[in-house]
Amino acid sequence: MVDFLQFLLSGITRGSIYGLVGVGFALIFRSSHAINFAQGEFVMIGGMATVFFLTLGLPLVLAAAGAVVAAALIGALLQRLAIAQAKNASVLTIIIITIGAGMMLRGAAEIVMGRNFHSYPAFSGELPVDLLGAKMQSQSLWVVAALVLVTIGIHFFFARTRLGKAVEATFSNRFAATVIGINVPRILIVCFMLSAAIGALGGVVMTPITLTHFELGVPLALKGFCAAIVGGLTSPFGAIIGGLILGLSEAFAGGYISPTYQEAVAFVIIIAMLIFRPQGLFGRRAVERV
Amino acid sequence: MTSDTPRQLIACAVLATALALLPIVAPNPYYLDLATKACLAAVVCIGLNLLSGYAGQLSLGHAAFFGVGAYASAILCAKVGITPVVAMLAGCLISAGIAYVMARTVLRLKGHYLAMATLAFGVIISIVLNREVALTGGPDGMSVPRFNLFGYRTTGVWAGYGLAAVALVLAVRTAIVFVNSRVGRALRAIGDSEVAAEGLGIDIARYKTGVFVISAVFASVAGSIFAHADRFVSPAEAGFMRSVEFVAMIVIGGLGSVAGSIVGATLLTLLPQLLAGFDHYRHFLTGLILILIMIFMPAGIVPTLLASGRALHDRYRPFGRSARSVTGRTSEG
Amino acid sequence: MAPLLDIHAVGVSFGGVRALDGVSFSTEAGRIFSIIGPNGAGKTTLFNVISGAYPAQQGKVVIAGRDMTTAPPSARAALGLQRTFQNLQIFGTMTALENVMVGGHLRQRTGFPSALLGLPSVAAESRAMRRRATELLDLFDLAGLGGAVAGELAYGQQKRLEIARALACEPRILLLDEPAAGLNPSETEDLANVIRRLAGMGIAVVLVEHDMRLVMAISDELLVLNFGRELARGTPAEVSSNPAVIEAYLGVEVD
Amino acid sequence: MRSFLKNIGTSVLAATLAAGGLLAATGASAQQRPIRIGAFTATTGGASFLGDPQEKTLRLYVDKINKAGGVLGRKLELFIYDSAGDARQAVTYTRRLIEDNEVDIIIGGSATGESMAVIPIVEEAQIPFISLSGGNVVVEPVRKWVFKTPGSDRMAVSKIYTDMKARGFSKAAVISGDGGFDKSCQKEAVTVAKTMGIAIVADEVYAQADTDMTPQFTRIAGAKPDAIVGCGFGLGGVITVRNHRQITPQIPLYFTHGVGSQQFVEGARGAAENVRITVSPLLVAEQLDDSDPQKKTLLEYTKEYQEKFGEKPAAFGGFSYDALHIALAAMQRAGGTDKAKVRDEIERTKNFIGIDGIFNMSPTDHMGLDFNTAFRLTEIKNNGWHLVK
Repeated sequence: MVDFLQFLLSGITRGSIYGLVGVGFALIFRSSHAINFAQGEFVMIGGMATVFFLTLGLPLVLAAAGAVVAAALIGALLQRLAIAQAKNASVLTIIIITIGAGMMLRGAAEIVMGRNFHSYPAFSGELPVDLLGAKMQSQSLWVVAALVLVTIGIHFFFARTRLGKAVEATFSNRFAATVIGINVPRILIVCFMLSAAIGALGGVVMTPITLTHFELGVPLALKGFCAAIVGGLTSPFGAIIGGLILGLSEAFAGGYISPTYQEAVAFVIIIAMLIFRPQGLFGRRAVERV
Repeated sequence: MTSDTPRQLIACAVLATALALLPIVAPNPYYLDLATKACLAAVVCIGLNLLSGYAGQLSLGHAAFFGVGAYASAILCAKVGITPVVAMLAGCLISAGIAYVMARTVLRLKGHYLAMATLAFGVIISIVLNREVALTGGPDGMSVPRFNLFGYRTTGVWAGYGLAAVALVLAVRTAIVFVNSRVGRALRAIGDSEVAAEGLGIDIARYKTGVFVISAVFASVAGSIFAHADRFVSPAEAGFMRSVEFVAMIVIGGLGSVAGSIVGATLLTLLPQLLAGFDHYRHFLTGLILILIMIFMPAGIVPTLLASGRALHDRYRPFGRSARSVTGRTSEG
Repeated sequence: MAPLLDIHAVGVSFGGVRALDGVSFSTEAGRIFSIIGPNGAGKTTLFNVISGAYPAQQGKVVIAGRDMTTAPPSARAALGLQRTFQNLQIFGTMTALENVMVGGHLRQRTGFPSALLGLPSVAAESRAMRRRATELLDLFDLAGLGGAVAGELAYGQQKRLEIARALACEPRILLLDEPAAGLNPSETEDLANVIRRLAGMGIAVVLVEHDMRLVMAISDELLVLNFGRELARGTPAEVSSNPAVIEAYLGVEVD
Repeated sequence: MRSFLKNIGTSVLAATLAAGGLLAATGASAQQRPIRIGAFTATTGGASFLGDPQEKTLRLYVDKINKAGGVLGRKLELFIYDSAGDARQAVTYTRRLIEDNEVDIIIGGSATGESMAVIPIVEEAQIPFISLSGGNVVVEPVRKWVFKTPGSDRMAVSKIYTDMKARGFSKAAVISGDGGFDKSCQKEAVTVAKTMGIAIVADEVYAQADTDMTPQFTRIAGAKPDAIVGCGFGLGGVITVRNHRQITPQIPLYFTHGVGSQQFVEGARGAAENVRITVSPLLVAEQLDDSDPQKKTLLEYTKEYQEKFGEKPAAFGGFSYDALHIALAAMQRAGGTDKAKVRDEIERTKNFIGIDGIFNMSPTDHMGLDFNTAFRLTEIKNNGWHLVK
């Protein structure tokens, strides 16, 4: 029973991390039908920039906020200076631009922060929290809290704000959105900023657990991308649920079956999903118009 | 790409001559090693380009087929003692079989499903190669015997280069003939408009499956040759990052262009060597170069250069051809 | 003998909206059959059901005596059914000639193995197809444009190219979706001649068209759709004198 | 094509020279050709925690030796490439070093796999190669041109089991990552246990990029071992000790030298307390007896590295220190850079006092470290390294 609880906690922690990484993929895919291969680097930047600001002597709250803002700005710059510059670019061209951007961000982190890993103390102390005999790092609660915050925030954004509704309209029909006066290029920038900021927020809260390193983004992005796929690729909520499903599956498969192939669990789930439910858990079936 | 087949076959002969002359002009075997790797990457890219550039499907796991070919050769030659050519064919069969099953499963669906399936499958293959230590040597990889043909043992970097060059010429020739055949035209039609292609009687799922299997076999052959050329294979060859690199090569060189595949493969094979002296700045510069190429040549290097060449040549045609979108919808009117 | 194309009581709904409801008709070789009706009446949906782009949820689609209700478009094409598209679906990155060559897909044989090996038969077949495609281009006033990238042709040329492509596999049934849209009167006149000639060759032409003058001039039979249902059917003369049609449609459309 | 390749060659060479800060050295043109040291390390990629300090150490000492006048009156010229731990790139760079840079010796291979990949090439080219990787397979069987400096995992694991038996433990659990470094250690941990009478009750693996190993530790807790052996490095090592502190703090944890750096202790943020680590004496240099022959070398290396890079050297940096100095000493004895002579002299290395231990090579032993000096058992106390005596 304690084991079960322990695996559950592990799964939730992992899942929340994957979810926080995955949301950004879904947001960008939703707005531009491109896979943003720099998403993992936004997460890395979140942790790295916090470390950087902390060494400048800023208090944690400011350092974290600074990191999120910095990432959002980088997201905007990526959209504006690179993606928007490639005129009439196909989706694949945009994907390669994001790959290039990911390398540049990795390279920038390598130049500024070196090749060592970095971390900072957990927000509420390093002592593990005891939960009915199972133990979790207190920082996991912060990760879960961030995920909840992002979920509520996204819901509010899409349901209540004009900007969110404009994003929705752009997703449904980019041409129609232009016709009714939505500034589509601005919407794309907003989506990149939003996914960069959410990724960075993930990075900020997970770094005390995962630590950070200039090459951390790549493996995280792969898992986050899987989370987004399981969630249907176009749905931010789907990505969050997808992340939790992956995290829990990994923890339970690793715990009860064998950790040897734990890493493969996410990908086996994707294949199973493609066979049985190809549109993802929350994806919409593409409607073909002739 | 017009269907001016003889002219393209002449280009093919020129390529073969250049590849044959390279060992004579190359200052030393290091350049042959690079040329070998560029040729093999180009073989993978030509196959991948048939899939992405012509049929409009994306694969994020093509390195896995390269890995299957490489390990099939490595394991069958080193542990079973099978002759390399047979091992290579076995690798092709395994790759083709996997590709066929995958395509049959997901290609009935429209959208990015092949990308997702290949991603998942590719990572699983690399994990298996990593974990099955007894068979594959695990993360440290395994050594591969020399290539031998009819009992004649080959030595050194020359042999690896020879095999790779022959494979590239064959791949180019095959791709050119293929693209300009009924099958190739059907695939390009699918890339442009699936609805219209289907209406003309083209069995889309069958054609996509066929081209996916072919592209897997191209990658597998390249992998087998690689195993003998380097005489060593490691799971990184099948990894996700390698798959992404192959996609980057064809997009940068030019989708739907055989020459683009070669240019992209060569460029991205040489780039790390060119930037090797820049130490900490290497990653940053590589990323910057990729972005700049994509901004200034969004259709890829070869199509962009061809288009500007044509624009100079023919003032009456103001627009170059734009890149195909990956889903292949070009809506007009 | 069974009719070449027999549509029997087909029905389709999109999310609760009846786009087609119990529509039936049949037509024969050499006849020009037109489907008219206001926007949203279900004309293009009917085309999509016939060509196989959507499955019919009710009813049957019988082509050349075979029930093809659930068959994919490629199987219907194999029985000699071809179509053009309202919003043009030419292969934009291929040349005009190649477009027509693809049109002859079903009349060629090369499969994957011989295409990969580059057997001499492959090139021979391509040459033969190129000759036929060139003839078709000539027939549609596209002579000399064979090497042009299809996406860069003028609109009217693209429309003609699409018909030429559809003819390349020698269809028995040809569905034309608003072929006159965007054409000027003299081009429309040429189009009328082309369609008459196609019928003369023994093709069953099925036409969806808004241009009433054209429809009335060339059709052997008309089907009027309204809200997904048959409103009237008959010769142009019968239909144009049908009070229901005049009230629902012609009264508004014809000047 | 030719001029194209030539351009590549020259531009790369120029970049390499500039980056190595070696253009200054070309002033002494009257002298003989510089001694060319070739190297490839995994400065990025999964094994970057091993390769980065190795690269820094090589640059540091090539510079330093050049300032002091070089070797045999000749300057050193360093050609160094980042293999990213990837066998394919290691092969290409090795060819480049041999054929294009025409180096006199090759040092490198942070990971066992990339070292194995280049062995056929160096054997064929007949050039001495000193590997920086831990796996025994690199020098077993002995190959004519291949040497290595790191102590082997077998020694490290034996040392751990000796201590465990002294503390009365008989059941061990192993936890390792899925990379080559971890795998090699894990294999030895399982094999050596049999001969030393230790029962392995759990053998858990995590993916190198994994962010959480609590399921593995939960399973280990269920197996009730007396102690846990960690085979990992870099981030995985830090997460391992942090999850150990979280789930099984009551079970003693041992680690091999993969975590032998001060960054590990800092990254663990307290979780490394009481962990016992077999590591080269580098991290406990001050605590060695003054009579210890290595003490002076260790303190010097620590000081010089820290002055240049602002951080304490990691244990792996010592591997390339040893490799470079063994190679240069051999060249000095050989009186030049004749490859066959240098190889013979490397094989004759006796009583070489290095960072990783005291080397005595022979035709049957191309590593030359002995069990007593190669690794020391240390324990983390108050975020510092303490020699267990």
